[in-house]
Amino acid sequence: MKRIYPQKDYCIGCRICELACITAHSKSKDLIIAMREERKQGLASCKEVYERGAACVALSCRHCENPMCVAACISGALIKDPTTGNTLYDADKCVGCWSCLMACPFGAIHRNMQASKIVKCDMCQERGAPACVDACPNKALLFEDRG
Amino acid sequence: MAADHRFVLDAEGLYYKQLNEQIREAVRNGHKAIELRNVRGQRYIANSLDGEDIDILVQGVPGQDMAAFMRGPHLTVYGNAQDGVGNTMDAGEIVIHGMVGDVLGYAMRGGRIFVKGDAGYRCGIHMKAYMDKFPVLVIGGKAGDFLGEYMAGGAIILLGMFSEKPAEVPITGRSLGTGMHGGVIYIRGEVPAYQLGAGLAAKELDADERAFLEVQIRDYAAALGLDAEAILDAPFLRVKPYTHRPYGNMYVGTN
Amino acid sequence: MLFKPISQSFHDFLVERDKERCINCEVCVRQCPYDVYYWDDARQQVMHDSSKCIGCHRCEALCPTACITVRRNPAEFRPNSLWTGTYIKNLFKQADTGGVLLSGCGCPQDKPIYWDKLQLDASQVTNPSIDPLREPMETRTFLGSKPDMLEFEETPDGPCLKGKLSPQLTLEYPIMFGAMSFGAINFNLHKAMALAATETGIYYNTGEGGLHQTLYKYGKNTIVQVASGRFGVHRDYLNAGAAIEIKVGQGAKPGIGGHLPGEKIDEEVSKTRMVPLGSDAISPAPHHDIYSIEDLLQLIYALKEATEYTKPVSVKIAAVHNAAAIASGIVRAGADIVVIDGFRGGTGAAPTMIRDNVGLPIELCLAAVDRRLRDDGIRNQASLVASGGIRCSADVVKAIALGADAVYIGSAALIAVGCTMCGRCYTGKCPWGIATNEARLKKRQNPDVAAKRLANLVKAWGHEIQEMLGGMGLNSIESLRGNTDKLRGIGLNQIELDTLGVKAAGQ
Amino acid sequence: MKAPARFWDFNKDISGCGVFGVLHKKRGLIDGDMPIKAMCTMHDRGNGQGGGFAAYGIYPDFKDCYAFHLLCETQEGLDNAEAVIKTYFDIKESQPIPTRRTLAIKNPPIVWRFFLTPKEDRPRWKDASEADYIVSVVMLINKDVKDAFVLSSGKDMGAFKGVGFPEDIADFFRLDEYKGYIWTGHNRFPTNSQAWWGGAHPFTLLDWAIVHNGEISSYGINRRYLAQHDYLCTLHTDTEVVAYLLDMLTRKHKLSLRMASYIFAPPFWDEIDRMPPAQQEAFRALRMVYGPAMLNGPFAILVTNNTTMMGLNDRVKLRPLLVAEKDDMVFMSSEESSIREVQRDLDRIWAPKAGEPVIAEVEA
Repeated sequence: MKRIYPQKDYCIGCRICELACITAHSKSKDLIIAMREERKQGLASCKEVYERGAACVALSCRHCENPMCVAACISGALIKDPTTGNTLYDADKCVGCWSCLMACPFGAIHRNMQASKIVKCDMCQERGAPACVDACPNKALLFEDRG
Repeated sequence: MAADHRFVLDAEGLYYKQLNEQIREAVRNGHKAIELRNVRGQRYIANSLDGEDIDILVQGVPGQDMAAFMRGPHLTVYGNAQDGVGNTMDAGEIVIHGMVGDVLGYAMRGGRIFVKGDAGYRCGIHMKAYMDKFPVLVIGGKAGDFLGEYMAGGAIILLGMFSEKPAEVPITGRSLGTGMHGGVIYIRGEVPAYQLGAGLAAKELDADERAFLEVQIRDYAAALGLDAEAILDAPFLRVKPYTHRPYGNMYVGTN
Repeated sequence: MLFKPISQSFHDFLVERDKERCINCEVCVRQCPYDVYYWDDARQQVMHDSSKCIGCHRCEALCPTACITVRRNPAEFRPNSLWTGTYIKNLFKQADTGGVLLSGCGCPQDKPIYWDKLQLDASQVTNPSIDPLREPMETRTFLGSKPDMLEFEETPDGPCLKGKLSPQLTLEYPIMFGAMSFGAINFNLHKAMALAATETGIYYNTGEGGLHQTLYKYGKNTIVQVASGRFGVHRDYLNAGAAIEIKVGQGAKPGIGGHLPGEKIDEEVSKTRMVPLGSDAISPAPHHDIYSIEDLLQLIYALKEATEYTKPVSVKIAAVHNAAAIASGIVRAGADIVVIDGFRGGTGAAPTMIRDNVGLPIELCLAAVDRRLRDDGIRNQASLVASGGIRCSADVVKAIALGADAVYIGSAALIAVGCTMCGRCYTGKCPWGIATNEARLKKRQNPDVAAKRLANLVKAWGHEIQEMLGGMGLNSIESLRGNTDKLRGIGLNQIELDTLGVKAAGQ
Repeated sequence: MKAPARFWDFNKDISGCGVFGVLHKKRGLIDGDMPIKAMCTMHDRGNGQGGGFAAYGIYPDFKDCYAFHLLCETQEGLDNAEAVIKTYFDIKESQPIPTRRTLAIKNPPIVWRFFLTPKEDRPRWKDASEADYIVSVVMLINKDVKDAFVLSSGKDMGAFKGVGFPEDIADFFRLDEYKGYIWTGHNRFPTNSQAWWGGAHPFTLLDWAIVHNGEISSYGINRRYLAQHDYLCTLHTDTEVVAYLLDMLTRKHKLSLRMASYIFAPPFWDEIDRMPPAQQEAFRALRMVYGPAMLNGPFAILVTNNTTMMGLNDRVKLRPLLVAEKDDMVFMSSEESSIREVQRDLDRIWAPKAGEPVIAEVEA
């Protein structure tokens, strides 16, 4: 299965991946509107760049083989797709209990406070390929099948 | 080492290419102790030669760039050597029972060179040290100008004792250690302040420096059959750069 | 401005931000190593200070909403063709600091560019142009010493060569990546050059900063350089590459040594150069074992001995007044390759006065050197490489027609990976992650991306060279080499034409 | 040799052409009529701006003398040339080349021939080989003697050429009266109009004669390379370089005609890369060392000397060349029709591959 792999040696910490993620998941699909308007309404990036000193890395949901978040989910909003292996999120079922947030060992789940829903990487299923990977100016995010 | 154990190569009439090929061939065939006889000007002896256990004895006058890029071998010259000895040398030991020409130990970054007599101009230029590599140059006589120019590491020890030069000639030429940004130069006795490169000053040795010096001098004396205590029986000064970035503030950026 | 010397008030660039489009995402803040942009807590928005801008355009390139434009500061001094703004500002800076003016990149001054005054020929009717897309078009080039004649034994299987040729470099294109030391530029780019050279069948030059251990495996496509500082030079290094280059001079700073500031000496650079962390790495102006041509011979043969005559030895000099005679001496001293670097060649740092006022245009010098070697009957004994301001494939073709066997490209290669010639390489804060070893900045060059871009560049130029060759009715590069009949000069005086060995257009 | 001043400043004549050659392997003598008829067939390949022939075996009575064919614009030119010749040679015979007045040839120059042997002491070029000595004198006349030009300088051979169609030139020189065992002919279509007698083909040096169809795009570097090896190109035509290159490669570098042909039209790198190691090494070296002598551009050339005729195409065959055999005769021509015109039934006729030399030799 194809997954997003960050290359921390080449992450330059620009956070353009976050902007791409927000745009891809916005209604307007317009970066400026997404940042100025939709963000106020709770739109958030599934992706986050973590930095310490010169080191930085862009993290998002890893779609783990045995996801802790799925185990912790109380409403059945998070499930593991048996064919693709992706960790799927159904916002309609989510009750905003934040259990998954606490369970995720990678801190890869974020909050939409306005809607009381979580924000989590869906690998841009609608878009075809992850926006963050396409946007990274330094090819520090690889989208590949490593088996 | 007894000469009868040595593999002997007669350099008489050989061009350097042949001689050096014969040396390499001998080393490839497992000879560790080699004696070169009738050497007169053949260049590049032991150039780039690798191996700590190789011991070469040179009878005669070796040519330019002896032991350039050498890594490991021990070389003894019973006589004088010419220019460029130990050029960019990496490791090993060279013992010269006479004097040497110019550009001794240029850009040397490891190993030791012991010269009994005088050294020419521009010796020890750009010597550098790194990690466990620490080149040492000991000159028993007097040195020419620009000793230790651009020096970036290692140690030069100048004794001024076994010189062919008249007594009134200073121990070193002008611009000693000019552009020095690393390493240390030890001088036996006095050095006139005007001979030092810009920004350098001669100071007395601290205990660690004295201990280091003594080790080197004892090895030097042993290698050349000299009396170490006699050498050490005099005050030494040392010259060190005040910064490893002497030209750090020289420029103003533009474009 | 408060707390600043006068000189900094006259800044070179103006940053303009389109408030309509700025989303305060802070990409610019994070990208600018010169702190032009900052997050203003009081105003809760991104702000900028144009006086710090060096004009690298990194912010402009990465701004996701394209709201930034960096312009030259229009506040100009009273027009004066003698006392231009550049001279006035430089004088202010020197009065402030007492410092020697320092610059990066090649000479930016308006001096003749002879490439632009040479036009190429093309076939029409009497001989056919050849279509390189469908017919063979050969750019393979060999660098090294060749004999004047050969002997063959003709057997039923075909000819067999009697004797052996001296070692040669084989290039699939007559282009190489010029010497840029590890330290001046960072490891990622050295790796990228190694990868790209391997992929395209050419060579890259280590420059005088040694060769990083992990790059030894690309030795087949590497030229190792030996310069006056002898950084990282030892027997393994000498044997690691396919050829050894003695750097005597550099076009951007003829007669001047090198100086890698301590800021750029990080752990890997320190290990590779074998010098302590953070200390300056100073290369003397001359090699202190070369004070005369016979000393050069001595070093050439010291290197040949060290590598047991298995590698060609190259000697690189700056294009200076007497280069033709010097080159002749270099060939007679046993060099297999002579490199001539013109005054437009790049540098990580050079005193501005030297960069802008010393040395000659490569075009004139190359023609003079080639002719001299031919007149002396020793042109076959060495290959000739030209460098210093080669910007495009047409420059390469013209260089070869003027007599070069191949060219080195430095600045062009760096521009291919992002460099915008802002010229602040010496600060160690290169915004494009090129001339820097800062951990945060050097990451900006992903070696895989950079290698791809460099290989693309070489291949694209290769195609263009083939197109131009085919247009001239030639299907092999050796028929172009030294063939000044394929060039015509426009707007050149007779002395320039004579020096280039080229007829005027229309003749 | 130091390159001549302003070595880049030359006018290279460019021309299209037709070529024909015939060789008798047993030195059987062929009437001049045959090459003349063959060239007539290819009349339209030329434009009357140049025609010429080379013939071998035409001077059996002076077999051991160098036959110098001279072309002089003025009597003074001939006198001056003769003075030079007298300095360096013993003259066995000196006579005008027999000509016929024809309407087509207007204002012909003076044509003269000398049969010569080098002076015993070889003045000026004492240490030179005999061949170098001859070449030096030829170069001297062509370069320094105004209005005089050496058309050919070999033994028992001669070149006849000038401005006109080949048949007119043949008529003028009365070639129908000569018999030879090798003949080549050339019909010329120069692109620029400054036709002059010396610029017609064949080009000769010693026994070598060359006729050429095409343009040598590498001329600029071939010429410079020759200058490096003491050959001065004086004739303002690209074909000249082939003659000098051949002389250099076969006589000075002692390479065979076949090796020389590989230098003129070498295999492509991809072909070399597929060869066995020994040949790879040989051809790599050949291209490395002799790259400046490679002939690049469209060409079909016929090269002859006293014993050999070689036909060679460029390596992508941009010009036509056919070879045919009949009994002891070998024909080479731009067009089959010209061969058929003089020999209806042939044992074999074929078009050689690009860059592959065809070498016909007189039996020993």
